[in-house]
Amino acid sequence: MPWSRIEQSHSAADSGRIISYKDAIREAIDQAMIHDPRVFVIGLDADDKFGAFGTLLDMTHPERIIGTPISENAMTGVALGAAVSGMRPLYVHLRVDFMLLTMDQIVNYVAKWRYMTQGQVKVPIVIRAVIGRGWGCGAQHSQTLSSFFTHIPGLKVVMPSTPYDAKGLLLAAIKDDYPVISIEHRWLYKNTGGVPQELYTVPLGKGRILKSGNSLTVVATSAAVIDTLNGCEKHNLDVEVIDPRTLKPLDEGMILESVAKTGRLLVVDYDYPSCGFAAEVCAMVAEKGFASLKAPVQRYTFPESSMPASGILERAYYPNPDKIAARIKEMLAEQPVLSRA
Amino acid sequence: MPWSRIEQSHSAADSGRIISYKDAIREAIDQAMIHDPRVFVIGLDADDKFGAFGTLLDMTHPERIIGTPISENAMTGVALGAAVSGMRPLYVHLRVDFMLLTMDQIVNYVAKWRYMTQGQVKVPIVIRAVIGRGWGCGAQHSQTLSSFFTHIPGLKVVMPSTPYDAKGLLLAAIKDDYPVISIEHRWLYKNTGGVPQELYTVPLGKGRILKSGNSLTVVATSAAVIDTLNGCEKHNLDVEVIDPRTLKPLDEGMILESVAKTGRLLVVDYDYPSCGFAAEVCAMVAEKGFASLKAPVQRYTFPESSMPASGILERAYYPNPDKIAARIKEMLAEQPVLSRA
Amino acid sequence: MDKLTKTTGIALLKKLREIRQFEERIIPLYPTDVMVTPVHLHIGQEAVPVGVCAHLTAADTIFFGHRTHGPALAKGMDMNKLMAELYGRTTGCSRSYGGSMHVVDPANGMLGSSAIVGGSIALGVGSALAAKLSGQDRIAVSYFGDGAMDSGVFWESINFAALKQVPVLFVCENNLLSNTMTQAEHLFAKPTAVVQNFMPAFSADGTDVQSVYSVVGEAIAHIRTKRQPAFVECRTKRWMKHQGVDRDDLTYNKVDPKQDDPIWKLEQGLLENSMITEAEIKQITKDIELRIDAAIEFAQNSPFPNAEDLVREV
Amino acid sequence: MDKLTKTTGIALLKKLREIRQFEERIIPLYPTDVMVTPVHLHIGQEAVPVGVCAHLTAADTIFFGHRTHGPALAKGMDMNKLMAELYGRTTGCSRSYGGSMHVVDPANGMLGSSAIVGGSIALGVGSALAAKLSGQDRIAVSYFGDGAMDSGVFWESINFAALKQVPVLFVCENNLLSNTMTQAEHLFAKPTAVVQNFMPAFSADGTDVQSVYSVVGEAIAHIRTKRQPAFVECRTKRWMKHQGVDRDDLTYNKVDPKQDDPIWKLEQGLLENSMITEAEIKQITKDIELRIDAAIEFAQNSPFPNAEDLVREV
Ligand SMILES: Cc1ncc(C[n+]2csc(CCOP(=O)(O)OP(=O)(O)O)c2C)c(N)n1
Ligand SMILES: Cc1ncc(C[n+]2csc(CCOP(=O)(O)OP(=O)(O)O)c2C)c(N)n1
Ligand SMILES: [Mg+2]
Ligand SMILES: [Mg+2]
Repeated sequence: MPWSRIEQSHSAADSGRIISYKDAIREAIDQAMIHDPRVFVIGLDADDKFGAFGTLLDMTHPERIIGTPISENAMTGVALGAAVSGMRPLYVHLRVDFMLLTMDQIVNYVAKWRYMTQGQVKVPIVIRAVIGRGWGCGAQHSQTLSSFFTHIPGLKVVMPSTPYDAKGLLLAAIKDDYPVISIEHRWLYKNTGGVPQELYTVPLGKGRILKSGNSLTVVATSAAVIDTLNGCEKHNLDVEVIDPRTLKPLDEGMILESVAKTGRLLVVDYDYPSCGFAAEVCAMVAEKGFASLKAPVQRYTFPESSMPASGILERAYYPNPDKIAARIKEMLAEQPVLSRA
Repeated sequence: MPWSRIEQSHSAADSGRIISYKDAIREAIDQAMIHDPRVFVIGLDADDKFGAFGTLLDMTHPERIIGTPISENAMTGVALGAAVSGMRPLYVHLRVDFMLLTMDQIVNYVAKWRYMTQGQVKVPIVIRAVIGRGWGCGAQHSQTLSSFFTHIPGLKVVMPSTPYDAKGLLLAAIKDDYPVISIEHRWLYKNTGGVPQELYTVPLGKGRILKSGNSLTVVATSAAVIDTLNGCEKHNLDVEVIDPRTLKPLDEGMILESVAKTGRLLVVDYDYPSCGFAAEVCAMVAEKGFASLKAPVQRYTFPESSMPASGILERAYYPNPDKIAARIKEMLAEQPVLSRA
Repeated sequence: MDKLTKTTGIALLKKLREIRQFEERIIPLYPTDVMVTPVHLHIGQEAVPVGVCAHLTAADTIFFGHRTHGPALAKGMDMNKLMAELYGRTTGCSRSYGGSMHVVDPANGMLGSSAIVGGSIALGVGSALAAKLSGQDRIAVSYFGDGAMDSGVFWESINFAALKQVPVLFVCENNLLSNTMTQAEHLFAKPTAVVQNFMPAFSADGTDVQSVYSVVGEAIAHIRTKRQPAFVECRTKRWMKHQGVDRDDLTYNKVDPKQDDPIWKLEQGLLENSMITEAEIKQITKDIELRIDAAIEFAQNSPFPNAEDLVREV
Repeated sequence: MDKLTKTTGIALLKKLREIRQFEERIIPLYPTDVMVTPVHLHIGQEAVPVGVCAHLTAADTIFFGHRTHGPALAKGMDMNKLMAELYGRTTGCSRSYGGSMHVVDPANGMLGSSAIVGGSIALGVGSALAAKLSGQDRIAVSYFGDGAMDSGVFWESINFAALKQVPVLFVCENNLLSNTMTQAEHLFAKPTAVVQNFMPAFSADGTDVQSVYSVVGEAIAHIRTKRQPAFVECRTKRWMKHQGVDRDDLTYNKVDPKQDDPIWKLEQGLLENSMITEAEIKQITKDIELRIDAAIEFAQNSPFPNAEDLVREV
């Protein structure tokens, strides 16, 4: 197993090498394919000159990058068939919305295969999907859907927010013998940060505290992490910001510990609200951290609506650093609920 | 509009006529098809001699029952195309698991069509799906998936637990100009109850208190409602049992009012736990009813696992009245959290 | 010109030019960011929507995908409404909630379009089923590209349409490209060879509106009289990039400025047969240009939506 | 018997009888509720899995659907493991977590089966792609019923297999029924007429193991040498109800006890050509019966799973 020697490094690198989120993903894929001949990439337009928003450009092993027809459902089955036959496929979707065509394969097949065969067959498959609004694309090209995958037993779900995590989580996902869904927000692609050159993994299931603080815990995912950090900096807020990085398995301990300190919880998740990941975190804390809560938990998500196309509405629809900061200030202004009837 | 004269009757009938859940559904469909020639039924095996577990037998208008090939995805598009062209399709799936093949049509199309056309096109489509375990069918034939639909803006979701609601909610769904997903647990089919002969609707978005009580609020869905009621009766528990009936739009007021009285909440939902409907209700109460809560909210759901086939494991997997009662007793035995640090 | 009357020929030319000129006006405007929505231009492919829609009444329904402008204008959408939609204004056909890929115009049989490739094929079949069930004599059209034929929903749709014998016309606007993939890379079989096992399958030259008009006429006559489905493949050429306003630079998609231009072809034919004069062509061109000016002005002067109206008709 | 040697003929007969007798023993046991899992019997259709699997090595992979017993036993699964799975015991092939529709046996190239019709077709293609990418010379088989051909995943799978030229054999075990629907009701086109546009498409008589054996032999030779896909349709007869242990009572599915019986046909041929004697047939039958006795005993004496092990290998 070529992967057993790859060490886990949990802290951000001090390598000093600064690259973009996009390049971090590209490097991870290239290194994984060099490192392990079983790794291959499959996806619509994966082999075209745009290289999946640049994440697949100039690969050392272009012969293992397989373009596909507009056949997302069967292609997911193809990836699964290859995975159970000993390969390590990395499926890429340029928009998560196309994954709705693959829900049968993902939920009925990929997620359940290991359980139904009781581990006799491993399912080392990674599915990457790009999310995020842009340029009036409208309701069908702007969804998140992370809660769908998080709902299903048998899937792991990661949403890296930094270049360091993008590389490390993707490598951890490729190394893993379970199916992993990786969701990448397009707005993060140009962000830069320290990324070690060598192969490393960020452990699945471990969150990260990106900012310490005492008055409130914000759990945020993906682009919401960056927006929250920016909002806190701009408005000088004393809050603790946690990026769970893996939505499932969730680092419940880290969140509960933080809420034990702050007594307040806001979850910022760029997704539909109902039955979303924000609901999951709020419910989990209200179950397991209830005694620490001093005030109502809150969610900051998309409104209960599809995404509109027109620019003005698009901007109104999306949270941003100022709006997040405003919400935090409102929460901090509220009196704590200290005793009950 | 033939439907405008159909009155809403909110309380269970005193008609004295007792029929089964299955017959209530059958009657609703038959009456809807007689009442409105735009109503038609479509689905795999809808026109076979088993008549969708008996719910489509001996219809007055068999010519409007359309059987289909194993083509669930396109068939959902066919139903949508008919709906936007002025018909009122009722799509039936004998297992909800097959709906995973239709997620693109449901989420990208059906749910968003009205929004994307800003109401210029109505989407009066109802999709029924049967859920529930039985006879070692295993992981692919035993899911619930209600949280998937509840997650998506633009869909309404109902889960009737009684024969009265089964008829009234289905008619309300058929009458409605928005898409409605109706999820029916197979174990309820033989249950009987009072059902008026005439056409009536149960309003979408209104819950029902099936049992009053003071010490704890149980919000339960579908078969879990009946199991909870049975558990409470057998174990003589003073709890309030709420059946939201509609998962979306949710009758938040009814739940919050009950929790304001009892101070405790248990959600019983036969579905995977993470990002499920139970999470949604818990999060909603921890947000909007926090001050009334005296103890941690709790969820009782499937374990974080697919459904196994073997009978022993199947039974261990499923909640039941005794297990629910035991969980309630545990919660009642806990000390309330009355004040905070 | 053996197949077209003068009236029809001129009507077709006006529609071809309307689409072409509408899109040519978008080209310089688009980089100024007045239209914040992706555009998939129809330039070069106009013969297909025009030749198809010439046979349709307003009651006939049509369902198409992301490449909307051609079929929308050909089926009768008001230019103002389409332009305003691109400009993100409330006077747009979808009040600007839909954007370029989601156009709607119920009065003209356009009940919505989709940006997810393939799925709308099934909607046309459903609309035809509705006609059958309710005894209407209209027909429905499923209009799609060659890339959409890759998708499973295409297969399921043609099978169901054939099994139930519903009055639907499947039109494959075959530009031999799915984004940057050539047809040989994305679809192994010849479209008509497969589809003829389900229904009559016709081929037309999609760079020639006469060909499309006459072949589709035959297919639709079959559908209207027999109440059965039919399929027409129209081979055509995409001049522009898949998306945006640049000319395509694909080496494998070389465009012949005459043989691949339906407008040049039709005008030549009409001129040669003395059905039109150069002056009349100029006048048509100018009239359309004025209508486009008006549409742009209409769009520019229309209100943007209110942010408070975000959650509306969900 | 012009196509079979004596050795092959007898080997095929043993497999046919193994499947038949295994399932015939299920019939009286099933109503006693010792097997709490749905069963889809293969009786009458045995020639197809047997004729196909006779050409496969243990390294060749096969992916099938809900009707598992035939291909599982034909591909080499130990009867004990299959019986124990039906009995819900931990010695079952899936430790009883999978049940009748989810059988697995990696050592014999069975990497899992699915109860959702259609999807496993794609898995075979993926397994063939894996062989191609990793330079293995094995092949993969996608094994499915006629109903599965309705599904979009079938279309997408044959197209991709053809585009990428992967070594996969598509086998349609065509019993002309999808549950209670006849093929005319569920699939409009002739299977081979469509598929021949993508790859060589063969037809075999699925009630005759000689026919299946020889046609599949030809198809697989093509795949192994050319490393290209191929398709075989095997028309056969379902004797039993879609599910459960009752004989079918469909008026449109009349079974001829001889012409529709692959075992009768093969035994006749072997006897006529003096390749076997009645006594030898009796002995084969008896040996299998003893093995089934042992399998039942094995299953009955195997432990049930522990409820505490519910969440395991999720
Ligand atoms: C299901 C799905 N997969 C991928 C895409 C991305 N995509 C948009 S248009 C397109 C090409 C479509 O080609 P074709 O159907 O031939 O239409 P054309 O653009 O040539 O008019 C692709 C791949 C999509 N919109 N939907
Ligand atoms: C996607 C899906 N739709 C419906 C079903 C229900 N179903 C189970 S088997 C079957 C018939 C399948 O027919 P075929 O593929 O010909 O296989 P056969 O049973 O004849 O062997 C159906 C409709 C299913 N399992 N999966
Ligand atoms: Mg194209
Ligand atoms: Mg069959």
